Amino acid sequence: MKKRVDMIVQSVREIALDTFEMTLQNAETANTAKPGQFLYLSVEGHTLRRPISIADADPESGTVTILFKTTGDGTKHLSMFCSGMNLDVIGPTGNGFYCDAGTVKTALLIGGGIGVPPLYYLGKELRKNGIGVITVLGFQSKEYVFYEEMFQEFGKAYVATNDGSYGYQGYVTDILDQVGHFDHYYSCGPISMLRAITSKLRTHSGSISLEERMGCGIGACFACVIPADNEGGYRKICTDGPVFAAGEVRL
Amino acid sequence: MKKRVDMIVQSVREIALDTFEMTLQNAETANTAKPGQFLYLSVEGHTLRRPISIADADPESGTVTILFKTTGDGTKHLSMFCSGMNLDVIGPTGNGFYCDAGTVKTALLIGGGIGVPPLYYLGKELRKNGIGVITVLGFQSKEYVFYEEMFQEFGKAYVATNDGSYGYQGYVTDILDQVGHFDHYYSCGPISMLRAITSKLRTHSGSISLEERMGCGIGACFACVIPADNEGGYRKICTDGPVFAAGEVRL
Amino acid sequence: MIDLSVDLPGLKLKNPVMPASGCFGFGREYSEFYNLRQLGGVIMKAATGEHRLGNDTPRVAETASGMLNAIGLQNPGVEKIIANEVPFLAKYDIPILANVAGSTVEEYVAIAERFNRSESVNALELNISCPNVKEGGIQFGTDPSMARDVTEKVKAASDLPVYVKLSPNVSDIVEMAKAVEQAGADGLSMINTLTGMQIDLSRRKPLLANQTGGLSGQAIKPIAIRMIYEVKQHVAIPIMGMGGILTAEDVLEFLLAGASTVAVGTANFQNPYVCPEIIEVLPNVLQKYGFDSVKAAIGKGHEA
Amino acid sequence: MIDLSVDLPGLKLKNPVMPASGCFGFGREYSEFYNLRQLGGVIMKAATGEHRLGNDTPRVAETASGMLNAIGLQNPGVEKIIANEVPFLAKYDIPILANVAGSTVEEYVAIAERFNRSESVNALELNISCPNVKEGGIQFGTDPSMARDVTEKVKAASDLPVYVKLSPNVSDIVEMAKAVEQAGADGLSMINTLTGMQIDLSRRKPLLANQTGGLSGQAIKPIAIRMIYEVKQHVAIPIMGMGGILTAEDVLEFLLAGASTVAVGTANFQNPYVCPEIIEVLPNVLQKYGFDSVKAAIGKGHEA
Ligand SMILES: Cc1cc2nc3c(=O)[nH]c(=O)nc-3n(C[C@H](O)[C@H](O)[C@H](O)COP(=O)(O)OP(=O)(O)OC[C@H]3O[C@@H](n4cnc5c(N)ncnc54)[C@H](O)[C@@H]3O)c2cc1C
Ligand SMILES: Cc1cc2nc3c(=O)[nH]c(=O)nc-3n(C[C@H](O)[C@H](O)[C@H](O)COP(=O)(O)OP(=O)(O)OC[C@H]3O[C@@H](n4cnc5c(N)ncnc54)[C@H](O)[C@@H]3O)c2cc1C
Ligand SMILES: Cc1cc2nc3c(=O)[nH]c(=O)nc-3n(C[C@H](O)[C@H](O)[C@H](O)COP(=O)(O)O)c2cc1C
Ligand SMILES: Cc1cc2nc3c(=O)[nH]c(=O)nc-3n(C[C@H](O)[C@H](O)[C@H](O)COP(=O)(O)O)c2cc1C
Ligand code: FES
Ligand code: FES
Repeated sequence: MKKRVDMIVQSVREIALDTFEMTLQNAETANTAKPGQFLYLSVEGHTLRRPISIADADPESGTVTILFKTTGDGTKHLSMFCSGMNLDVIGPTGNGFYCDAGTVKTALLIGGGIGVPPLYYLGKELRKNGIGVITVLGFQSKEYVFYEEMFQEFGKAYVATNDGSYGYQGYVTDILDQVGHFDHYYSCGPISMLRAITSKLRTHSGSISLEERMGCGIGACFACVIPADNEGGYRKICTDGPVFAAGEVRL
Repeated sequence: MKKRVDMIVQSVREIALDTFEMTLQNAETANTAKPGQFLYLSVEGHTLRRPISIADADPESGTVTILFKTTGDGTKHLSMFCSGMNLDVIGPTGNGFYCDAGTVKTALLIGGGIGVPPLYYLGKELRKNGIGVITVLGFQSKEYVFYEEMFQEFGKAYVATNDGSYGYQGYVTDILDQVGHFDHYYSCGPISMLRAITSKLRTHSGSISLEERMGCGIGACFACVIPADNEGGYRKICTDGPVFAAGEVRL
Repeated sequence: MIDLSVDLPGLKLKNPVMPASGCFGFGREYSEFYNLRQLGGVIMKAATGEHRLGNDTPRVAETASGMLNAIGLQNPGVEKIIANEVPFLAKYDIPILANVAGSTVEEYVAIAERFNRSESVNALELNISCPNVKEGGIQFGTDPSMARDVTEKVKAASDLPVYVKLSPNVSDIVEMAKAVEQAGADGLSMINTLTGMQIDLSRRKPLLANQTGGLSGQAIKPIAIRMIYEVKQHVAIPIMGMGGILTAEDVLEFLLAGASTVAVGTANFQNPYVCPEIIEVLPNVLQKYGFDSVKAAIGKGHEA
Repeated sequence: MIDLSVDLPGLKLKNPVMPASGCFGFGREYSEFYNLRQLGGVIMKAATGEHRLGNDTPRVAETASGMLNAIGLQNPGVEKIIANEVPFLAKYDIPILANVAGSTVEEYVAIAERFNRSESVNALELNISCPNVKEGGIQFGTDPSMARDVTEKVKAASDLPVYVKLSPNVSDIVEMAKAVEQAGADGLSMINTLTGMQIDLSRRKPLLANQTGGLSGQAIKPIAIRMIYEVKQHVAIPIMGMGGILTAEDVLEFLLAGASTVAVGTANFQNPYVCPEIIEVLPNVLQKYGFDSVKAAIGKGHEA
């Protein structure tokens, strides 16, 4: 049986411009969450829940970490939550990142902006399984950069900013030629970035995580579909995704 | 210039069943509030503000006290406010209770249920001006009784409950014959009670405080009118009232 | 004991609460949250004659106390629904309503015939009010003579009771209700969504790919209540009420307005357990307001 | 410098924000909160030929993100408005629009003539859409030929520019808009309230004494935006937009949809300073979304 769970806010802090890290207490969720999955959060006064990726899960402390950017009213509201407050959550929802430790020896993580968070939890799990991790992160500008050092713990990490105010100047795609060999790439970020990456890395095997506006968040309403070449002609991002094999869906 | 002010919640406590007393900090309001006036409170998530009478005001501590019954979502929400929180208020609004200390030597206060609060502040001011105060209070039942001892400080106070679980069994009107002489009565409570009182005390001079659903709360929208025999044919409860001379409006 | 049961043409409901069409898929996803057997019944996502892919995304937007949707009737088509979805729902032994949507009268008739021949469907909800498809749908819902025509032909083609789902996007809802009653409808279902739009300030164009979408949720409840209240005074057939229901108090408000049963749509997205939770507290709410059964409350908001 | 000015027939507005009719009385009460000179203009409470007492109370109810009202056009009548209210507003040197409501075409014409002869009124807003009066009002707003007729006769009787205020309670808003444009309307004002109802569970009857009321506030914004967007594609005359505006972002959404100016209604009750506050931040909001003037944003939500 699926469940709606209550998670207790443990901490909220701004880790970069308009970017917040929130730690949530719930042992069951912390135990079952897989990298790539998301939480579907209810925010009072809002009709629709908000999907936010799981950025980390720690079964030991029974906590789950999420990172979000305050782009609208719902996330602004979330950023003002205080520790001890309750969050009504559906999740962990969606599938996780694909990983065959047999074939993947070195993984390339490519994150853009607020698409970076799920890759952190993924990187941690990959390293746990002995897989090498190279990271390429892209941000708008210096103020938005976060988690760089934490990715460096996994292995080499490149950072680019659109305006060159930090790291390489340019897009993540400009760096891809420098990263050396990898067996599989994992990417999450704006759709334009994913289009550029899947086209540039056409010959590589990869997984991408997608976003779409959601209604139910559990597969019932058909709000979050994306065209695909499977029998039905579409996939649902909330339940078939948010992670897809590159090429599985039409971006 | 009228103003919208921020008042800081100082305390909230349940003083009788579903009945809350809230103390609010705002020096200016505490200095200017007159008995009979009300605050027009904004409650997040609600389109319309809530009118709540001023039950007490203390210029020294700069606080205003309100009492409210949790009859719906807005007042329930209010009851969950914590000290330190901010309340967006228009007020003090409306006129106050009429009192000519020249002619009024003894006043009779008649309150029903959650109509009792404004009479407390009134009684305090009357006593301050050396006017004698007799009180008759009516409540549904024992659990709803509040402020009895505080009215007793003003003078004789009678309490009736509909079900007889406390004090006299019956309605406030049943007690009116026992109270002795008074020069003016002041009443606030359910419309049915006010109808009974104004009819029973037809030959006395009196003031009544009325309730009606409000839009603007400041006299602009014509939501809160009550028929009257003046030129226009109506009065507005929010600005011409909430206090009227008995007989001034048609109940 | 508070009696929650309601008897409608073709539908014996143990309680009046069903999920609304399009907000519950074909039940599979919500069956992972609770046992669907608790429901009064279930109304399936719209069925069209053939597989439909629906509109482009974004398909939903949030509004104050509501949402817009422009799914565009995505569904696998009536055959696949009968083959793959109905048997799943049939296991729960609750009345099943099939929501029927077409672009032409012929398509409506064909779908109705097909459901008529299937085993487990108990009634049809004729969706003549979907605002989110380019052709068909909405015209049937705003033109009384078209509504009458499609209702008559569907009635003639199927033995199943037919509940016609009315659009609120009309000048005169009573005229529409009377037209379909005269055409033989067994009941009414109201209301569908109101056509709305949200503009994306950054992209300077409508947020939804379809431009417009259907407004649902609490925001529209006063409109639903008004329409049901008006229609109840002019038609004899029962009304399935919907539009912004979130609580058992809302359900009672719909009953008082004149609905005999209700459907819950958007609220499922906020709280997947909303239907069973409403069903659980409904007896208390009825009792609190002096009713000993659902039947006793129907239409009681109309003064003598 | 962001240019907030807008020029409409008969109205030179320094900014596009006005209080909506009926939500601001005749300005006196709000003038105690701020200097009305800041406003783009002001739309007065409806005027009828004679003094009207309006409906019984309760006249308002709260709904999710909105409210219902059934004031019933209470007003002192056109003569007293001209004698007592217009001079007060005229002091502020801002355009004054008179909202005109009648039960018959003759009453509309008589009121329009009267305002025409008065000094300080700059334009008429023809309220053919008030849902809260038993006779008149709403029929003019739902029947295109009646709307055309009253618009033509008012135009003939008065030199003031006429903005016809449309009702959203119609199947086809474009048809209504075209009808009044053809009849000579100088502009449109949209939308008025949607007819709704709330039932009082305890008293088992509609909460409002008038039974139904007009739904306003944020809840209706998506409907207003949709209707303005649709109408903008079919008429050439300017649109005054309203319905659920609370913020400067909302104003921009209305401009993008096709409104040339806006009115703020219900939000005044929540925040008496809402109009000047919106006017203050509007330049920043325009700039943030890449516009250097209000004029530049009008209609920009329509893709090429
Ligand atoms: C699977 C998934 C994982 C995500 N993970 C993260 C994350 O880890 N951190 C993060 O900051 N953001 C994440 N997002 C995006 C996040 O959901 C939106 O930024 C957020 O919903 C915006 O809400 P709001 O109230 O601030 O904005 P508003 O614009 O006020 O939201 C209005 C409506 O649009 C929806 N919406 C707006 N933007 C998006 C979007 N990009 N994707 C989906 N729905 C949207 C909202 O959910 C809401 O229903 C994720 C989205 C998806 C689909
Ligand atoms: C001048 C005045 C003074 C008042 N003083 C007090 C007081 O001191 N203590 C107290 O408990 N109550 C007082 N009331 C009543 C109080 O305003 C309502 O109980 C309260 O607004 C209910 O809000 P709600 O959200 O709990 O109820 P809901 O039913 O959810 O409210 C819905 C809407 O109806 C309005 N409403 C509901 N009941 C009333 C009512 N009786 N009078 C006016 N509007 C109403 C609300 O303001 C709101 O707009 C006073 C009313 C007026 C007019
Ligand atoms: C996402 C979504 C999809 C819908 N799909 C359908 C549909 O396929 N057929 C239909 O008749 N109504 C459909 N509706 C309308 C609902 O059944 C219901 O009439 C409406 O949403 C009002 O109820 P609510 O406010 O409880 O959601 C849909 C509504 C939503 C929100
Ligand atoms: C209390 C109230 C009274 C109103 N009176 C009038 C009126 O007299 N004439 C009119 O044309 N519109 C009237 N309206 C409608 C508003 O002018 C406006 O069109 C509508 O409320 C939508 O805007 P809003 O959502 O910003 O309130 C009234 C609205 C309210 C809430
Ligand atoms: S959000 Fe409903 S199907 Fe994905
Ligand atoms: S509430 Fe608007 S006039 Fe009294």
